[in-house]
Amino acid sequence: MRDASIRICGMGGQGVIMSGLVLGRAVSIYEDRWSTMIQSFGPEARGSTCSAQVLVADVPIAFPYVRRADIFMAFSQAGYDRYIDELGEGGVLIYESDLIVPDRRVPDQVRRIGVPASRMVRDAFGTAVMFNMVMIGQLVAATGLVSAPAVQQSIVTSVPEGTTEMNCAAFDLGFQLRRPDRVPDGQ
Amino acid sequence: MRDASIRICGMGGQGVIMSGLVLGRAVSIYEDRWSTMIQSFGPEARGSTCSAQVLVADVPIAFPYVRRADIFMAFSQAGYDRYIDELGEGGVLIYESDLIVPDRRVPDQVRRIGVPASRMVRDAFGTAVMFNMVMIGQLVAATGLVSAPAVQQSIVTSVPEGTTEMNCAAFDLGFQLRRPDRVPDGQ
Amino acid sequence: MADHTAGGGSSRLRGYVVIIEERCKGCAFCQAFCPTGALEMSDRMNRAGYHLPVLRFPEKCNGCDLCGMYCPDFAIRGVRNRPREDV
Amino acid sequence: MADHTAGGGSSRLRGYVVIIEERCKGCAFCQAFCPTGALEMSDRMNRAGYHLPVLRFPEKCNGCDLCGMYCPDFAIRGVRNRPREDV
Amino acid sequence: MLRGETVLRSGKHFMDGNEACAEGAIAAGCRFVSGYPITPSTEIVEHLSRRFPEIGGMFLQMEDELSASICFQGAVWAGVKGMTVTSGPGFSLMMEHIGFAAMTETPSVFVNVQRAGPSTGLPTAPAQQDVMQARWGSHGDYGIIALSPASPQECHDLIITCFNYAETYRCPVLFMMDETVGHMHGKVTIPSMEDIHVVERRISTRSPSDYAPFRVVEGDVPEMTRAGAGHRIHMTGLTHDERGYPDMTTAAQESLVRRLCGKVNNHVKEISMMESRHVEGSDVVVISYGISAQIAGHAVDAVRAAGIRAGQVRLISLWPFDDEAIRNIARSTRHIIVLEMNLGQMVREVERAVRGIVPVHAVGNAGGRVIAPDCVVEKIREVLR
Amino acid sequence: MLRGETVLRSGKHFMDGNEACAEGAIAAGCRFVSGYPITPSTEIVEHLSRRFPEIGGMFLQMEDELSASICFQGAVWAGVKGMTVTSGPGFSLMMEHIGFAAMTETPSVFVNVQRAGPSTGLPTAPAQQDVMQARWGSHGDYGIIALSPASPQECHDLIITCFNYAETYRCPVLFMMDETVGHMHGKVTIPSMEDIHVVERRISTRSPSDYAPFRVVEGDVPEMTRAGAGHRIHMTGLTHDERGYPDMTTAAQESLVRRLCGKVNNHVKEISMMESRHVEGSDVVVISYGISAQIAGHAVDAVRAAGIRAGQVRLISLWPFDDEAIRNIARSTRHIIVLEMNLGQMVREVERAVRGIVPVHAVGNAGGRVIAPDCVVEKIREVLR
Amino acid sequence: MNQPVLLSPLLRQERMPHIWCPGCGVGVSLNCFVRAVEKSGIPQDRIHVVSGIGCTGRVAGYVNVDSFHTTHGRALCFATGLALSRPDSRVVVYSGDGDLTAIGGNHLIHTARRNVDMVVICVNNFTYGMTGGQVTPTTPENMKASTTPYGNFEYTFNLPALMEACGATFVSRWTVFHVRQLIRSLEKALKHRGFSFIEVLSPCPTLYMRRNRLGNPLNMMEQFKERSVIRNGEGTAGTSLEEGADLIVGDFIEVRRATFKECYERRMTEVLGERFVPYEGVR
Amino acid sequence: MNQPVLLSPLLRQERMPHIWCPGCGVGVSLNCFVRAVEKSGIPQDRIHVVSGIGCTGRVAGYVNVDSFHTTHGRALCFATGLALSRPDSRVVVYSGDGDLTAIGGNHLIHTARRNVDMVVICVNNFTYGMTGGQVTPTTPENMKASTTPYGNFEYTFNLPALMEACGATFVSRWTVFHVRQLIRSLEKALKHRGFSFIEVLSPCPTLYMRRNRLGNPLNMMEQFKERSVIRNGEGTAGTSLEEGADLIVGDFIEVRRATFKECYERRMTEVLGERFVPYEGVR
Ligand SMILES: Cc1ncc(C[n+]2csc(CCOP(=O)(O)OP(=O)(O)O)c2C)c(N)n1
Ligand SMILES: Cc1ncc(C[n+]2csc(CCOP(=O)(O)OP(=O)(O)O)c2C)c(N)n1
Ligand code: SF4
Ligand code: SF4
Ligand code: SF4
Ligand code: SF4
Ligand code: SF4
Ligand code: SF4
Ligand SMILES: [Mg+2]
Ligand SMILES: [Mg+2]
Repeated sequence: MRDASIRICGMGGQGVIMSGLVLGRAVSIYEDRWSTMIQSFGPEARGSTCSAQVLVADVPIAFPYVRRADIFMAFSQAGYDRYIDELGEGGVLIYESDLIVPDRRVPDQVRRIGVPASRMVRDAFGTAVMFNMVMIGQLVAATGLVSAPAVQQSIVTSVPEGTTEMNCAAFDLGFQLRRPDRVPDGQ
Repeated sequence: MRDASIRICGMGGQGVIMSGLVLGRAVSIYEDRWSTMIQSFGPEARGSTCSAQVLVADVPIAFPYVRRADIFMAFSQAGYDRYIDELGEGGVLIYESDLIVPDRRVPDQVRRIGVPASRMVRDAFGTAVMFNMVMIGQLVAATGLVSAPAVQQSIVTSVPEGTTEMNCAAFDLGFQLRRPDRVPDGQ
Repeated sequence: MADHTAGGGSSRLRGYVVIIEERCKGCAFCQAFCPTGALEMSDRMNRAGYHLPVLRFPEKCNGCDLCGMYCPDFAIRGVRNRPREDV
Repeated sequence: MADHTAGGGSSRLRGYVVIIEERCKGCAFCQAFCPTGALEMSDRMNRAGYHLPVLRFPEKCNGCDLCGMYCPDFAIRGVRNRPREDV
Repeated sequence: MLRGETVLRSGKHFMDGNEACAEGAIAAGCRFVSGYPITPSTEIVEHLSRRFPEIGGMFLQMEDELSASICFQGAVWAGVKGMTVTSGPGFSLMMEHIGFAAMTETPSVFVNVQRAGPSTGLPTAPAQQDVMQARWGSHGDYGIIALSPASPQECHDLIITCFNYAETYRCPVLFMMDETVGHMHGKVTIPSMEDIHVVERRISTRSPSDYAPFRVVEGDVPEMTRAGAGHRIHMTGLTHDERGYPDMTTAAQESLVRRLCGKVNNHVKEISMMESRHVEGSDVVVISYGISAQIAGHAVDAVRAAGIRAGQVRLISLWPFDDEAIRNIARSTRHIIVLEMNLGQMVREVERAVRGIVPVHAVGNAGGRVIAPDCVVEKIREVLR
Repeated sequence: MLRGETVLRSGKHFMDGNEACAEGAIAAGCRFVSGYPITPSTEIVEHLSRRFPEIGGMFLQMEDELSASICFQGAVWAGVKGMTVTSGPGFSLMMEHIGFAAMTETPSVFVNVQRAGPSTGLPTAPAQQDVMQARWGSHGDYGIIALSPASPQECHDLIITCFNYAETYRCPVLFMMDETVGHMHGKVTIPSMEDIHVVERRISTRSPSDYAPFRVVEGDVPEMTRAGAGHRIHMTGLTHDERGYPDMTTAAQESLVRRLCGKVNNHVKEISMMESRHVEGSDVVVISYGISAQIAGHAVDAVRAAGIRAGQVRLISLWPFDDEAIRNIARSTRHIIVLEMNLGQMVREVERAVRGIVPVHAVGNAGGRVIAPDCVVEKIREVLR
Repeated sequence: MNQPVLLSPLLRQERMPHIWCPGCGVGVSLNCFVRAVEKSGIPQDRIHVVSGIGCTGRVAGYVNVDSFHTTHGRALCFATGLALSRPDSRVVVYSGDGDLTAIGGNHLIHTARRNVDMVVICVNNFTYGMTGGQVTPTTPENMKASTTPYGNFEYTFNLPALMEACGATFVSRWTVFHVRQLIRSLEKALKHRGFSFIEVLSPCPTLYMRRNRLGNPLNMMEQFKERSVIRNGEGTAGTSLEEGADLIVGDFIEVRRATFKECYERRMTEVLGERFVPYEGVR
Repeated sequence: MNQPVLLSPLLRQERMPHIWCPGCGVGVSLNCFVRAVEKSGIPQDRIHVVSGIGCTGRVAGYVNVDSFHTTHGRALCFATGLALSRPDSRVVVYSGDGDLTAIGGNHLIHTARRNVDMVVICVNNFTYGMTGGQVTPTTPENMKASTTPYGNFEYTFNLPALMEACGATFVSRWTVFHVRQLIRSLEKALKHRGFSFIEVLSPCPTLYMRRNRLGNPLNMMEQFKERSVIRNGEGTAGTSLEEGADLIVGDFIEVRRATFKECYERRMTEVLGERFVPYEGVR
């Protein structure tokens, strides 16, 4: 998958925007293809769900909005609830499997990839903050949207100084993950 | 003369606007005809010449500006200088004869009526403030533009309380003045 | 609306608290400023994912409602068991 | 531009004034605040019709220039005749 | 608060447009004015500062135009009729609060006695340069009504209409005077109270549970309330639902903002006012407004006397703009001339409405003085040549 | 103050339009920004508050938009390039100072990242509702230039053009972004200094006796100076003569204000920028600008794929408006659709310019979200039905 | 009533939970305000709340009284028109430090000068909350904000002193730690005739505290507790909030002076006598 | 030079006579200002004057230095941008009481708070002169103005006290009777580093005095002379201009505190060290 519309959604503070940035920057700069990222601010200023729309293509992108998502990465149940209907048939759903329970709204032919990312980072690093990188790692591994080295470079230029190493490690954790909580397609 | 375009001009503080008000009000209210008065503010805010344009007619007035004055009442030399060219042939020039020296710019066939109004009020009342009323008195006497009773009523409703009597007396002084410093017409 | 009360009605206790769980945002002000140390932040979460306070030591609560005064979210209230002191 | 000076040059006198008559607006500040009473408001008017000050008592003027400091119109100035004191 | 005859100065007067405007506001029931001095509008508030204490009204001179343009809105929500008064630079400072009044549906009257701009310009000279600003000066889409008086009498009469429109449509109504009408004295007849049509504030009598301050029950204008009436309302400049609560959805935005624009723009026929004469079958029609319309009238009379078939249209309302009426005029003539004391503002609306049916010509200046009738006569002759 | 390469972040970036705008301003030589926080523009000044101390620039957070919109003008008269940044409500508060900049011919850039209004509206949502305000929001007649970027890259590139226009025409230049381009990340390539065309301030080298700050020597734009250059100039928002002294005559008003408008409006061809494709011989042309133009492009591609002869025009400059170019487009097609995120603003200009040659249709909304390409496709099909 | 405050009719219960972040002091201040209103005995329909724009400005949307959420900085102006026109109502302006002292600074000093009869509650969280944590005229020296990433370098206002210089007749400062005192102070202000100004220091954990690594909301509450010194009735000299110094709180000023309206009526009666018809707005 | 002041190169001689009325104090203040500038030794091209709108605001048009006549109330904002960008120039804001304290009040308190290095001369003639004599925040109680025909009923600002509360580092009040002191004070202010505020009480014979039947300009000068009490260096407590009281004049405050720019540079140097590139504007 080299062209895709991606929706990322979660709570404020979960690193939704950073995820979009890392992906978009990897594509735009480190693969010199094209990408856009639009973050939608919640209706109220404070503490609400937040989402990002990332488009990836080999040509410049005219219309920067997700109309039908090819990939939906959900970090929270509320985010899942809000955007699941946007996911297209045959798309990919990547979700935090400890926080979200996919239901019958998942369209046909969708690959469901559950990742217990928070648990994984807590086990590995003793903190929950890098869990978005685990999710991205698995997204990249599962879809081939962008190359892992490009993403790693992107992480280096995107995350705060001093956290690079851990973020990269978290990405690897996700990328290497062999057995995500995968549910057979089309169920 | 029942219809006329009148220009009144002098220094701030000489009662130019009050003169226009008294005339306009006399015509509009006490003769129930039509009149407009436009005061022009000097270009700078302070201490400059100030002028009024009064139009008088038997019908409503569409265009409230003097285009060619029928009557020009001048209170100061600067005012005279500024507006004398606007006076039409066959018009009437009424001027404070102690302050103004009419020159050759006065058009043909103009009646020139010089009134030593400041001197007159000083002699009569020991103050110079009502001198505009003397001028109006003579204007009314000389042109018949509006009836004297109408003007007197207008004075009563226009001037500050407590000064009515003196203003009326000054008007009378001007109205009764038999020998203004009149120069033969057309000279 | 009161999702959770503790100690209410029991005449042996001087006071109790009323909590509207869905409003709580887990700031712990109530617990921190309870003069008797009656409250504790629990592991229990509400739907929004915030940890809730509980009246861990009902016998300590005197119903002074300081917890209620500090709550930014109108989620908790202390009540005295002797009604005449109820404000 | 100095339309009018009085006492200038005469070494017997301690000071004199310079007046730019066309600027004067006849406020009389110069006269009122001259510490020696050297000035007087005259009947003479400038073109704008303002009464002008005159150095009525040249012998009183010490050129202190207080008149000049009070003049709102930059129309008058006091000058000392001893040049070393001239500011 | 005194009402009715006791406060009116019924009868004939010789007064200027500013004073007439102040008296008209009194007649309309306006009892609270917040303002900030600025030439050439100040006489209006000066007059009111004298009159109000005798009739139970209040004038408040605020610290600036920002405060002046919202202070009276507080009084309006208390149940009083209010307005503010300004000129060019002050009008520019009021733009945010015109939008606020539109969004909160506050019946509000803004008087702008236009002077020549831009910026400080010629503070004592007339212009008609703020008429596009009246329509577009605040950010966002919103609807306003703007009227333009051509004489002192009309300053009196039309400001009453402004207040009536404000009550009827719950929107900002802009009274676009100009320095000339403001400072021009003329005969002004103030009728007696029973001859003046005043739309009184209608305070909803619904019970609190049955009332929502932005719910439309009939037509497209909600019923008004006032502070202390028991409705316990909320209002906000944010996009809101019927109850006035913030509603940050595009659905709320669509329905609210479309209604705010629609309640004005869909009622052009009820709101719009114009006077026309000799239009049918004419060779040229001069469209104008405010003091310029007086000049246009003068010029049209002059050329008609010379046998030219000229007609005249005087816009009394400027906004909402009656496209259809203007297009009909275009269909009845061969040329349209728009006369205004600016470098081309309402003429653009006329051009737009006319859709090329006939040529549209502009006569204007940069403000500072009224245009001489000769210029108009000259233009009429030129276009017919 | 550092200049040139040392300050530029040349190379490829993935950044949003706000950041790109800030970087573009730096590239254009802007070193003084006064602002006041407001969503969704704040990131621009946040970025600059971080960047400026490292490159010899200064960001000043003022107490309000009134001060923000004139503080930088003081810096401009000191010889520095400056700008202010805001959104809707703040833009409304800046209107007086846009007029002041126009009157005093201060090279000045005002950035408005448009959000949905009126009033506080939807503070975090996009709109294109302030485009008429950009032209008409201040009182009086005056001229401005307004540009509208459609992508983060263009936020960077066009803000440089804004500064260049400001220097060239000595007038306010309004950069009309919208929340979507402001908050949208995309690839932004920052060229190296030698590939960026920057118009530097030209300070007159004339001797003080030979110089007047508002005298036109060549063309219609006077030579600029700066405080301390020895010219001992005066400037004022009042109507003034060439030396900048107040001149309260209508002659001065005519010549000054006509020049202020003319130096912009008479140079439409030099200033105006638009992109068009597939216009000649089309059945329908969609005219749009800013983020809406991206949508229009998407829709046009879609219908062309379905065999419909649709064309597209993207306005890059909004003001001055190029009537003639639009009229020519009308002559090359059968229908015009104007797409914008408002309830009909630039469409009025198009209507006016088109003079009824072809029907002009509007697609818009009340702001708050971009319009779906489907709506445009639908409209295209509808008008061709 | 069994559950005052929680289910107080003074709150728009249907809008709860509110939008403020966990541990945000605005909520605590509102809690105190509701209690003060209840204690004051002012009938619910005789109290009106006017806010500007900001996190604090959202208070107007949660109080179940006639409430007005106006424009940024201008709440006091709207409130002036409202208060003069509803003389039998109590008008409260409830807004943030940025709203009231930055963009609204002019109205603050003038409304205080006029001694317009109203209560102004200024929640000072040292930042612009709603727009993402920019510097305000009250941000302490060296503290970071989104527009002062290298730390604030401006001097701050001492708001009570500023208000005293303008003639405000009731001036206090409390923190949201001082809930009992704050309730009492607000109650006094509600009963005071004239212009009352209450500064309420308040944590903004999400922006101000996080950006400055000040820990969790409780940490700031503890700071408030430890650093504060109560000083009632002694004016505002020495009450500045400079770094390191004690945090002086208290009811600093409480004097009775004719209100704006009283001054107006007194003057008009003096000059016009019987001819004066007072402005009553709507009663 | 033989005729300083009268023919001073600091005046735009070709524009004389100026527009101010006979006996207007604005002219006296300008006279003193020109003398102070001459004494200060500041080169003519290193001094810039910024005015707002009003009779006093016209000063900018008469001083033969780079001069800027801005918008009503905003001179301080323009001056801030100018002063920061021309660090080697002295920027003077010269404007009226209405301009600086009514519409401009917010900028006054904030510019003082920031201690921006500039001199502010506020000619207080107790009225809006240019627009015909309306009431201002400094019009004394009971005095008439065109918008208070029955006498002013508002309290007034004590401007020096307000400035002190905001942190102004040089604060004086003089009248145009005190020409020598005013010249000295202005000279000091021109040499002071930081925000200086000088209130100059001044007669407006045409509007304020005439409307209140206060006689001719000299009468007010005599009032100034008789009622004034000089009090230097003792702060602003007790300096209010209330009816009947002494008219306290003097150089009330003179302290040195880091200016806005110094604060900025200090902070940036602390945090950024070598990476900091100071803003120099144009030198
Ligand atoms: C005219 C205008 N300028 C700017 C804004 C953006 N704005 C909204 S809230 C706010 C600051 C609020 O800060 P504060 O008053 O301290 O309230 P807080 O959020 O901290 O409670 C700003 C700048 C606006 N809405 N309107
Ligand atoms: C925005 C704006 N509002 C109002 C005015 C009108 N105006 C011009 S000068 C002035 C008052 C000047 O008073 P002050 O500052 O005291 O100066 P003075 O004339 O007394 O010296 C006013 C209100 C204006 N020009 N611009
Ligand atoms: S104070 Fe309130 S919000 Fe905070 S933890 Fe206790 S109940 Fe929850
Ligand atoms: S009511 Fe008082 S004692 Fe009981 S939990 Fe609350 S604070 Fe503690
Ligand atoms: S110089 Fe001094 S003494 Fe001479 S006239 Fe002037 S004030 Fe009087
Ligand atoms: S002080 Fe100046 S203006 Fe006044 S009278 Fe003397 S010279 Fe004339
Ligand atoms: S951002 Fe700060 S002030 Fe706003 S709600 Fe959150 S904690 Fe409170
Ligand atoms: S009106 Fe007053 S302030 Fe203005 S110039 Fe005349 S006297 Fe001076
Ligand atoms: Mg705040
Ligand atoms: Mg003044």
